[in-house]
Amino acid sequence: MIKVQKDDFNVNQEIKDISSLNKNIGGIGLFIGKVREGNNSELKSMTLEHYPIMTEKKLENINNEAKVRWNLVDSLIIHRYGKLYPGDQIVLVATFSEHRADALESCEFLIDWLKTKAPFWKLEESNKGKIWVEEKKSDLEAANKW
Amino acid sequence: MIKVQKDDFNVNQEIKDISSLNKNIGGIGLFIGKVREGNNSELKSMTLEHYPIMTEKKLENINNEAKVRWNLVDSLIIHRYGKLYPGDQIVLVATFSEHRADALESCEFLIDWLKTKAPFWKLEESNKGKIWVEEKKSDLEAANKW
Amino acid sequence: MHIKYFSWVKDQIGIESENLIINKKIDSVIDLITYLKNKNEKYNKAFEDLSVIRCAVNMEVVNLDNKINDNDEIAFFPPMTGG
Amino acid sequence: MHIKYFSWVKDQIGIESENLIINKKIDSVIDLITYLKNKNEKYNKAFEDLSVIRCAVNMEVVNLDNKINDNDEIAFFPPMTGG
Repeated sequence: MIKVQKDDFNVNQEIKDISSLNKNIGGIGLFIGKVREGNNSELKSMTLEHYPIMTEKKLENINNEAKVRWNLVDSLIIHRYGKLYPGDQIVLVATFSEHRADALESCEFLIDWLKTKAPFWKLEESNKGKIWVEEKKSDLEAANKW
Repeated sequence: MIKVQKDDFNVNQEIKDISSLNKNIGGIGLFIGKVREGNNSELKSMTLEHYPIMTEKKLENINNEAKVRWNLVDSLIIHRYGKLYPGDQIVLVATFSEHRADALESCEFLIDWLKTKAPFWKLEESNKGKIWVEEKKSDLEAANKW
Repeated sequence: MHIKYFSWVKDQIGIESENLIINKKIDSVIDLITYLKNKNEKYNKAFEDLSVIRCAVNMEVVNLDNKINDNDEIAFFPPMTGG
Repeated sequence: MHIKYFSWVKDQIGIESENLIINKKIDSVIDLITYLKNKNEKYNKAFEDLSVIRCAVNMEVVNLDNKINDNDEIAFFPPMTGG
Protein backbone atom coordinates (compact mmCIF):
# COMPACT_ATOMS: atom_id res chain seq x y z
CA MET A 1 0.00 0.00 0.00
CA ILE A 2 1.17 3.56 -0.57
CA LYS A 3 0.00 6.74 1.13
CA VAL A 4 0.96 10.30 0.21
CA GLN A 5 -0.33 12.55 2.94
CA LYS A 6 0.08 15.79 4.88
CA ASP A 7 -0.67 14.17 8.23
CA ASP A 8 1.73 12.42 10.55
CA PHE A 9 1.61 8.64 10.94
CA ASN A 10 1.74 6.24 13.87
CA VAL A 11 4.08 3.41 12.95
CA ASN A 12 2.58 1.04 15.53
CA GLN A 13 -0.91 1.49 14.10
CA GLU A 14 0.28 1.17 10.52
CA ILE A 15 2.09 -2.12 11.06
CA LYS A 16 -0.72 -3.49 13.20
CA ASP A 17 -3.23 -2.80 10.41
CA ILE A 18 -1.17 -4.91 8.01
CA SER A 19 0.06 -7.58 10.45
CA SER A 20 -3.44 -8.39 11.64
CA LEU A 21 -4.29 -9.58 8.13
CA ASN A 22 -1.56 -12.19 8.01
CA LYS A 23 -0.17 -14.35 10.80
CA ASN A 24 2.61 -15.66 8.58
CA ILE A 25 4.78 -12.55 8.91
CA GLY A 26 8.07 -13.39 10.62
CA GLY A 27 9.85 -10.09 10.18
CA ILE A 28 9.17 -6.43 9.47
CA GLY A 29 11.88 -4.18 8.11
CA LEU A 30 11.23 -0.50 8.72
CA PHE A 31 12.83 2.80 7.94
CA ILE A 32 11.61 6.14 9.23
CA GLY A 33 13.06 9.32 7.76
CA LYS A 34 12.92 12.39 9.99
CA VAL A 35 13.58 16.13 9.68
CA ARG A 36 17.04 16.71 11.15
CA GLU A 37 17.72 19.96 12.91
CA GLY A 38 21.43 20.05 12.00
CA ASN A 39 24.39 20.22 14.32
CA ASN A 40 23.94 23.88 15.14
CA SER A 41 20.13 23.87 15.29
CA GLU A 42 20.20 25.75 12.03
CA LEU A 43 17.11 24.27 10.40
CA LYS A 44 13.78 26.00 11.05
CA SER A 45 11.51 24.07 8.72
CA MET A 46 11.46 21.81 5.69
CA THR A 47 8.72 22.10 3.11
CA LEU A 48 8.15 19.11 0.88
CA GLU A 49 6.72 19.83 -2.54
CA HIS A 50 5.61 16.98 -4.75
CA TYR A 51 4.02 16.22 -8.12
CA PRO A 52 0.55 14.88 -7.28
CA ILE A 53 -0.63 11.76 -9.13
CA MET A 54 2.90 11.20 -10.50
CA THR A 55 4.04 10.65 -6.89
CA GLU A 56 1.35 8.07 -6.20
CA LYS A 57 2.02 6.40 -9.55
CA LYS A 58 5.78 6.16 -9.03
CA LEU A 59 5.46 4.96 -5.43
CA GLU A 60 2.98 2.33 -6.53
CA ASN A 61 5.39 1.17 -9.25
CA ILE A 62 8.39 0.86 -6.96
CA ASN A 63 6.35 -0.83 -4.26
CA ASN A 64 5.29 -3.43 -6.84
CA GLU A 65 8.89 -3.76 -8.02
CA ALA A 66 9.93 -4.64 -4.45
CA LYS A 67 7.26 -7.34 -4.35
CA VAL A 68 8.60 -8.82 -7.58
CA ARG A 69 12.23 -8.81 -6.46
CA TRP A 70 11.70 -10.10 -2.90
CA ASN A 71 9.43 -12.59 -1.24
CA LEU A 72 7.15 -10.16 0.61
CA VAL A 73 3.84 -10.70 2.33
CA ASP A 74 3.12 -6.98 2.07
CA SER A 75 4.82 -3.60 1.94
CA LEU A 76 3.91 -0.05 2.77
CA ILE A 77 5.27 3.38 1.87
CA ILE A 78 3.97 6.52 3.57
CA HIS A 79 5.44 9.81 2.34
CA ARG A 80 4.42 13.15 3.79
CA TYR A 81 4.37 16.52 2.05
CA GLY A 82 3.87 20.10 3.24
CA LYS A 83 5.67 22.09 5.93
CA LEU A 84 7.53 19.99 8.51
CA TYR A 85 9.71 20.86 11.48
CA PRO A 86 12.82 19.37 13.13
CA GLY A 87 11.94 16.01 14.69
CA ASP A 88 8.96 15.44 12.40
CA GLN A 89 8.59 12.17 10.55
CA ILE A 90 8.85 12.46 6.75
CA VAL A 91 8.66 8.96 5.40
CA LEU A 92 7.93 5.39 6.46
CA VAL A 93 8.96 2.30 4.56
CA ALA A 94 7.74 -1.00 5.99
CA THR A 95 8.28 -4.42 4.42
CA PHE A 96 6.69 -7.61 5.74
CA SER A 97 8.11 -11.04 5.01
CA GLU A 98 8.32 -14.60 6.31
CA HIS A 99 12.11 -14.45 6.64
CA ARG A 100 14.07 -11.41 7.68
CA ALA A 101 16.49 -11.06 4.73
CA ASP A 102 13.63 -10.23 2.35
CA ALA A 103 12.25 -7.54 4.66
CA LEU A 104 15.62 -5.94 5.42
CA GLU A 105 16.90 -5.84 1.84
CA SER A 106 13.68 -4.61 0.26
CA CYS A 107 13.35 -1.92 2.92
CA GLU A 108 16.80 -0.57 2.03
CA PHE A 109 15.99 -0.84 -1.68
CA LEU A 110 12.81 1.20 -1.27
CA ILE A 111 14.35 4.03 0.74
CA ASP A 112 17.37 4.20 -1.60
CA TRP A 113 15.02 4.42 -4.54
CA LEU A 114 12.79 7.08 -2.95
CA LYS A 115 15.74 9.42 -2.42
CA THR A 116 16.34 10.00 -6.13
CA LYS A 117 13.29 8.73 -8.02
CA ALA A 118 10.24 9.93 -6.11
CA PRO A 119 9.04 13.34 -7.34
CA PHE A 120 9.57 15.28 -4.12
CA TRP A 121 11.62 18.43 -3.58
CA LYS A 122 12.71 19.77 -0.21
CA LEU A 123 12.87 23.46 0.64
CA GLU A 124 14.92 24.06 3.77
CA GLU A 125 14.43 27.23 5.79
CA SER A 126 17.26 28.26 8.09
CA ASN A 127 18.90 31.42 9.38
CA LYS A 128 20.54 31.71 5.97
CA GLY A 129 17.18 31.82 4.18
CA LYS A 130 15.39 29.30 2.00
CA ILE A 131 17.35 26.78 -0.03
CA TRP A 132 16.15 23.90 -2.21
CA VAL A 133 18.00 20.74 -1.22
CA GLU A 134 20.32 19.47 -3.95
CA GLU A 135 20.66 15.88 -5.10
CA LYS A 136 23.42 14.02 -3.23
CA LYS A 137 25.99 11.96 -5.12
CA SER A 138 25.86 9.30 -2.36
CA ASP A 139 22.09 8.97 -2.88
CA LEU A 140 22.54 8.44 -6.62
CA GLU A 141 25.14 5.77 -5.96
CA ALA A 142 22.91 4.05 -3.40
CA ALA A 143 20.01 3.94 -5.87
CA ASN A 144 22.21 2.61 -8.67
CA LYS A 145 23.45 -0.36 -6.69
CA TRP A 146 20.06 -2.13 -6.96
CA MET B 1 19.22 0.91 25.70
CA ILE B 2 18.28 -2.72 26.10
CA LYS B 3 15.13 -4.25 27.58
CA VAL B 4 14.47 -7.93 28.28
CA GLN B 5 10.82 -8.26 29.16
CA LYS B 6 7.73 -10.45 29.19
CA ASP B 7 5.42 -7.65 28.10
CA ASP B 8 4.66 -6.53 24.58
CA PHE B 9 6.03 -3.22 23.27
CA ASN B 10 4.61 -0.32 21.29
CA VAL B 11 7.15 0.60 18.62
CA ASN B 12 5.73 4.12 18.19
CA GLN B 13 6.11 4.86 21.89
CA GLU B 14 9.59 3.37 22.05
CA ILE B 15 10.97 5.42 19.17
CA LYS B 16 9.23 8.58 20.38
CA ASP B 17 10.86 8.21 23.80
CA ILE B 18 14.30 8.20 22.18
CA SER B 19 13.64 10.65 19.33
CA SER B 20 12.33 13.31 21.65
CA LEU B 21 15.77 13.51 23.28
CA ASN B 22 17.58 14.36 20.06
CA LYS B 23 16.40 16.44 17.09
CA ASN B 24 19.45 15.48 15.05
CA ILE B 25 18.13 12.05 14.10
CA GLY B 26 17.64 11.80 10.33
CA GLY B 27 16.83 8.13 10.06
CA ILE B 28 15.65 5.20 12.14
CA GLY B 29 16.29 1.64 11.04
CA LEU B 30 13.96 -0.88 12.62
CA PHE B 31 13.40 -4.58 12.62
CA ILE B 32 10.52 -6.34 14.34
CA GLY B 33 10.59 -10.12 14.69
CA LYS B 34 7.23 -11.84 15.05
CA VAL B 35 5.90 -15.29 15.83
CA ARG B 36 5.00 -16.88 12.49
CA GLU B 37 2.08 -19.27 12.34
CA GLY B 38 3.54 -21.32 9.48
CA ASN B 39 1.98 -22.05 6.12
CA ASN B 40 -0.50 -24.58 7.47
CA SER B 41 -1.34 -22.78 10.71
CA GLU B 42 0.65 -25.49 12.47
CA LEU B 43 2.19 -23.36 15.24
CA LYS B 44 0.20 -23.03 18.45
CA SER B 45 2.69 -21.20 20.64
CA MET B 46 6.35 -20.34 21.01
CA THR B 47 7.95 -20.19 24.44
CA LEU B 48 11.16 -18.23 24.73
CA GLU B 49 13.53 -19.32 27.46
CA HIS B 50 16.56 -17.22 28.27
CA TYR B 51 19.54 -16.99 30.59
CA PRO B 52 18.78 -14.04 32.88
CA ILE B 53 21.60 -11.56 33.53
CA MET B 54 23.69 -13.15 30.76
CA THR B 55 21.04 -12.01 28.28
CA GLU B 56 21.14 -8.44 29.52
CA LYS B 57 24.93 -8.50 29.57
CA LYS B 58 25.28 -9.85 26.02
CA LEU B 59 22.65 -7.51 24.63
CA GLU B 60 24.35 -4.56 26.29
CA ASN B 61 27.69 -5.64 24.78
CA ILE B 62 26.40 -6.00 21.25
CA ASN B 63 24.48 -2.74 21.47
CA ASN B 64 27.71 -0.99 22.46
CA GLU B 65 29.54 -2.77 19.64
CA ALA B 66 27.04 -1.32 17.13
CA LYS B 67 27.71 2.17 18.51
CA VAL B 68 31.45 1.65 18.03
CA ARG B 69 31.12 0.37 14.47
CA TRP B 70 28.54 2.87 13.21
CA ASN B 71 27.81 6.52 13.73
CA LEU B 72 24.68 6.21 15.85
CA VAL B 73 22.82 8.75 17.93
CA ASP B 74 21.21 5.92 19.90
CA SER B 75 20.06 2.34 19.61
CA LEU B 76 17.55 0.08 21.29
CA ILE B 77 17.01 -3.65 21.59
CA ILE B 78 13.84 -5.06 23.17
CA HIS B 79 13.67 -8.84 23.45
CA ARG B 80 10.69 -10.63 24.93
CA TYR B 81 10.64 -13.98 26.73
CA GLY B 82 7.86 -16.28 27.94
CA LYS B 83 4.96 -17.84 26.05
CA LEU B 84 4.02 -16.10 22.82
CA TYR B 85 1.42 -16.81 20.13
CA PRO B 86 1.26 -16.45 16.32
CA GLY B 87 1.30 -12.77 15.40
CA ASP B 88 2.99 -11.71 18.64
CA GLN B 89 6.03 -9.46 18.53
CA ILE B 90 9.24 -11.11 19.77
CA VAL B 91 12.00 -8.59 19.25
CA LEU B 92 12.58 -4.96 18.30
CA VAL B 93 15.85 -3.54 17.04
CA ALA B 94 15.91 0.22 16.48
CA THR B 95 18.94 2.24 15.42
CA PHE B 96 18.96 6.04 15.26
CA SER B 97 21.44 7.98 13.12
CA GLU B 98 21.98 11.24 11.28
CA HIS B 99 22.34 9.49 7.92
CA ARG B 100 20.38 6.44 6.87
CA ALA B 101 23.22 4.06 5.95
CA ASP B 102 24.39 3.87 9.59
CA ALA B 103 20.90 3.07 10.84
CA LEU B 104 20.14 0.46 8.17
CA GLU B 105 23.44 -1.40 8.40
CA SER B 106 23.64 -1.49 12.19
CA CYS B 107 20.02 -2.65 12.42
CA GLU B 108 20.82 -5.63 10.17
CA PHE B 109 24.01 -6.30 12.15
CA LEU B 110 22.13 -6.38 15.45
CA ILE B 111 19.38 -8.74 14.34
CA ASP B 112 21.89 -11.04 12.60
CA TRP B 113 23.88 -11.12 15.81
CA LEU B 114 20.88 -11.77 18.06
CA LYS B 115 19.88 -14.85 16.08
CA THR B 116 22.95 -16.86 17.10
CA LYS B 117 24.61 -15.03 20.01
CA ALA B 118 21.83 -14.00 22.37
CA PRO B 119 21.10 -16.69 24.99
CA PHE B 120 17.51 -17.43 24.02
CA TRP B 121 15.97 -20.78 23.10
CA LYS B 122 12.64 -21.23 21.38
CA LEU B 123 10.23 -24.04 22.16
CA GLU B 124 7.60 -24.42 19.46
CA GLU B 125 4.33 -26.14 20.21
CA SER B 126 2.35 -27.50 17.27
CA ASN B 127 0.09 -30.43 16.46
CA LYS B 128 3.22 -32.53 16.35
CA GLY B 129 4.11 -31.71 19.94
CA LYS B 130 6.82 -29.53 21.45
CA ILE B 131 10.11 -29.04 19.62
CA TRP B 132 13.11 -26.88 20.50
CA VAL B 133 14.05 -24.78 17.46
CA GLU B 134 17.44 -25.71 15.99
CA GLU B 135 20.13 -23.31 14.92
CA LYS B 136 19.89 -22.40 11.23
CA LYS B 137 22.95 -22.53 8.99
CA SER B 138 21.76 -19.37 7.23
CA ASP B 139 21.66 -17.54 10.58
CA LEU B 140 25.23 -18.57 11.36
CA GLU B 141 26.37 -17.33 7.96
CA ALA B 142 24.54 -14.04 8.40
CA ALA B 143 26.19 -13.46 11.79
CA ASN B 144 29.64 -14.33 10.45
CA LYS B 145 29.54 -11.79 7.66
CA TRP B 146 29.95 -8.86 10.09
CA MET C 1 0.45 21.41 -24.20
CA HIS C 2 0.16 21.54 -20.42
CA ILE C 3 3.37 22.47 -18.67
CA LYS C 4 4.17 22.19 -14.95
CA TYR C 5 7.13 23.55 -13.01
CA PHE C 6 8.42 22.40 -9.63
CA SER C 7 10.93 23.48 -7.00
CA TRP C 8 13.34 26.28 -8.00
CA VAL C 9 12.35 25.96 -11.67
CA LYS C 10 8.87 27.06 -10.60
CA ASP C 11 10.33 29.80 -8.37
CA GLN C 12 12.46 31.23 -11.18
CA ILE C 13 9.77 31.12 -13.83
CA GLY C 14 7.24 32.42 -11.34
CA ILE C 15 4.32 30.16 -12.22
CA GLU C 16 3.29 26.61 -11.29
CA SER C 17 1.80 25.62 -14.61
CA GLU C 18 0.63 26.95 -17.94
CA ASN C 19 -1.20 25.85 -21.08
CA LEU C 20 0.69 26.66 -24.23
CA ILE C 21 -0.73 26.75 -27.69
CA ILE C 22 2.29 26.73 -29.91
CA ASN C 23 2.10 27.52 -33.60
CA LYS C 24 5.74 26.67 -34.21
CA LYS C 25 6.83 23.09 -34.83
CA ILE C 26 7.85 21.58 -31.46
CA ASP C 27 8.93 17.95 -31.81
CA SER C 28 10.95 17.28 -28.68
CA VAL C 29 11.49 18.40 -25.10
CA ILE C 30 14.60 20.29 -26.14
CA ASP C 31 12.60 22.13 -28.85
CA LEU C 32 10.17 23.20 -26.12
CA ILE C 33 12.97 24.40 -23.88
CA THR C 34 14.43 26.46 -26.73
CA TYR C 35 11.00 27.94 -27.38
CA LEU C 36 10.50 28.77 -23.67
CA LYS C 37 13.96 30.33 -23.30
CA ASN C 38 13.07 32.77 -26.08
CA LYS C 39 9.91 33.91 -24.26
CA ASN C 40 11.69 36.00 -21.64
CA GLU C 41 14.69 36.28 -19.32
CA LYS C 42 13.02 34.30 -16.46
CA TYR C 43 12.70 31.19 -18.61
CA ASN C 44 16.13 31.80 -20.09
CA LYS C 45 17.62 31.85 -16.58
CA ALA C 46 15.68 28.80 -15.33
CA PHE C 47 16.89 26.69 -18.25
CA GLU C 48 20.43 28.07 -18.27
CA ASP C 49 22.10 24.86 -16.99
CA LEU C 50 20.34 21.86 -18.51
CA SER C 51 22.46 19.43 -16.46
CA VAL C 52 20.23 20.20 -13.48
CA ILE C 53 16.94 20.09 -15.38
CA ARG C 54 14.82 16.95 -15.40
CA CYS C 55 11.70 16.45 -17.48
CA ALA C 56 8.67 14.20 -17.20
CA VAL C 57 6.28 13.63 -20.10
CA ASN C 58 2.93 12.32 -18.93
CA MET C 59 4.52 11.62 -15.55
CA GLU C 60 7.37 9.51 -16.87
CA VAL C 61 10.89 10.89 -16.61
CA VAL C 62 12.44 11.18 -20.07
CA ASN C 63 15.59 12.43 -21.75
CA LEU C 64 15.53 15.92 -23.20
CA ASP C 65 15.54 14.59 -26.77
CA ASN C 66 12.26 12.76 -26.11
CA LYS C 67 9.45 13.40 -28.63
CA ILE C 68 6.38 15.29 -27.41
CA ASN C 69 2.88 15.95 -28.67
CA ASP C 70 0.36 18.76 -28.29
CA ASN C 71 -1.75 16.91 -25.73
CA ASP C 72 1.13 15.86 -23.47
CA GLU C 73 1.62 16.99 -19.88
CA ILE C 74 5.22 18.16 -19.63
CA ALA C 75 6.90 18.85 -16.25
CA PHE C 76 10.24 20.50 -15.58
CA PHE C 77 12.06 20.19 -12.26
CA PRO C 78 15.49 19.78 -10.69
CA PRO C 79 16.72 16.33 -9.57
CA MET C 80 14.28 14.78 -7.11
CA THR C 81 15.05 14.65 -3.39
CA GLY C 82 12.50 12.36 -1.79
CA GLY C 83 12.71 10.09 1.21
CA MET D 1 30.46 -25.15 41.26
CA HIS D 2 27.07 -23.81 40.20
CA ILE D 3 25.71 -25.44 37.05
CA LYS D 4 22.75 -24.31 34.93
CA TYR D 5 21.00 -26.12 32.12
CA PHE D 6 18.81 -24.63 29.40
CA SER D 7 16.49 -25.77 26.61
CA TRP D 8 16.52 -29.52 25.82
CA VAL D 9 19.68 -30.04 27.89
CA LYS D 10 17.60 -28.99 30.90
CA ASP D 11 14.66 -31.15 29.75
CA GLN D 12 16.84 -34.25 29.37
CA ILE D 13 18.70 -33.84 32.65
CA GLY D 14 15.48 -32.90 34.38
CA ILE D 15 16.74 -30.00 36.49
CA GLU D 16 17.38 -26.30 35.86
CA SER D 17 20.45 -25.94 38.02
CA GLU D 18 22.51 -27.63 40.70
CA ASN D 19 25.41 -26.98 43.04
CA LEU D 20 28.14 -29.56 42.82
CA ILE D 21 30.85 -30.15 45.34
CA ILE D 22 33.36 -32.25 43.51
CA ASN D 23 36.15 -34.10 45.24
CA LYS D 24 37.74 -35.24 42.02
CA LYS D 25 40.11 -33.02 40.08
CA ILE D 26 38.07 -31.09 37.48
CA ASP D 27 40.22 -28.72 35.46
CA SER D 28 38.20 -28.02 32.34
CA VAL D 29 34.67 -27.99 30.97
CA ILE D 30 35.27 -31.31 29.26
CA ASP D 31 36.40 -32.81 32.59
CA LEU D 32 33.12 -31.66 34.09
CA ILE D 33 31.12 -33.16 31.23
CA THR D 34 32.92 -36.49 31.69
CA TYR D 35 32.16 -36.35 35.40
CA LEU D 36 28.48 -35.58 34.78
CA LYS D 37 28.09 -38.31 32.15
CA ASN D 38 29.20 -40.83 34.74
CA LYS D 39 26.53 -39.71 37.21
CA ASN D 40 23.61 -41.35 35.41
CA GLU D 41 22.01 -42.16 32.08
CA LYS D 42 20.14 -38.80 31.82
CA TYR D 43 23.38 -36.85 31.84
CA ASN D 44 25.00 -39.41 29.55
CA LYS D 45 22.20 -38.93 27.03
CA ALA D 46 22.17 -35.14 27.26
CA PHE D 47 25.89 -34.93 26.57
CA GLU D 48 25.90 -37.67 23.92
CA ASP D 49 26.58 -35.37 20.95
CA LEU D 50 28.95 -32.61 22.04
CA SER D 51 28.70 -30.89 18.64
CA VAL D 52 25.34 -29.47 19.76
CA ILE D 53 26.43 -28.54 23.28
CA ARG D 54 27.50 -25.00 24.07
CA CYS D 55 28.97 -23.87 27.37
CA ALA D 56 29.21 -20.53 29.16
CA VAL D 57 31.54 -19.96 32.08
CA ASN D 58 30.51 -16.98 34.16
CA MET D 59 28.19 -15.96 31.32
CA GLU D 60 30.83 -15.97 28.59
CA VAL D 61 30.62 -18.61 25.89
CA VAL D 62 33.79 -20.73 25.90
CA ASN D 63 35.26 -23.78 24.18
CA LEU D 64 34.90 -27.13 25.94
CA ASP D 65 38.61 -27.23 26.75
CA ASN D 66 38.28 -24.03 28.76
CA LYS D 67 39.65 -24.12 32.33
CA ILE D 68 37.15 -23.87 35.19
CA ASN D 69 37.31 -23.24 38.92
CA ASP D 70 35.23 -24.29 41.91
CA ASN D 71 33.46 -20.94 42.22
CA ASP D 72 32.50 -20.61 38.55
CA GLU D 73 28.97 -20.53 37.20
CA ILE D 74 28.85 -23.04 34.35
CA ALA D 75 25.94 -23.24 31.93
CA PHE D 76 25.19 -25.91 29.31
CA PHE D 77 22.78 -25.36 26.46
CA PRO D 78 22.24 -26.05 22.74
CA PRO D 79 23.09 -23.39 20.11
CA MET D 80 21.21 -20.18 20.83
CA THR D 81 18.18 -19.16 18.78
CA GLY D 82 17.40 -15.56 19.64
CA GLY D 83 15.86 -12.77 17.62
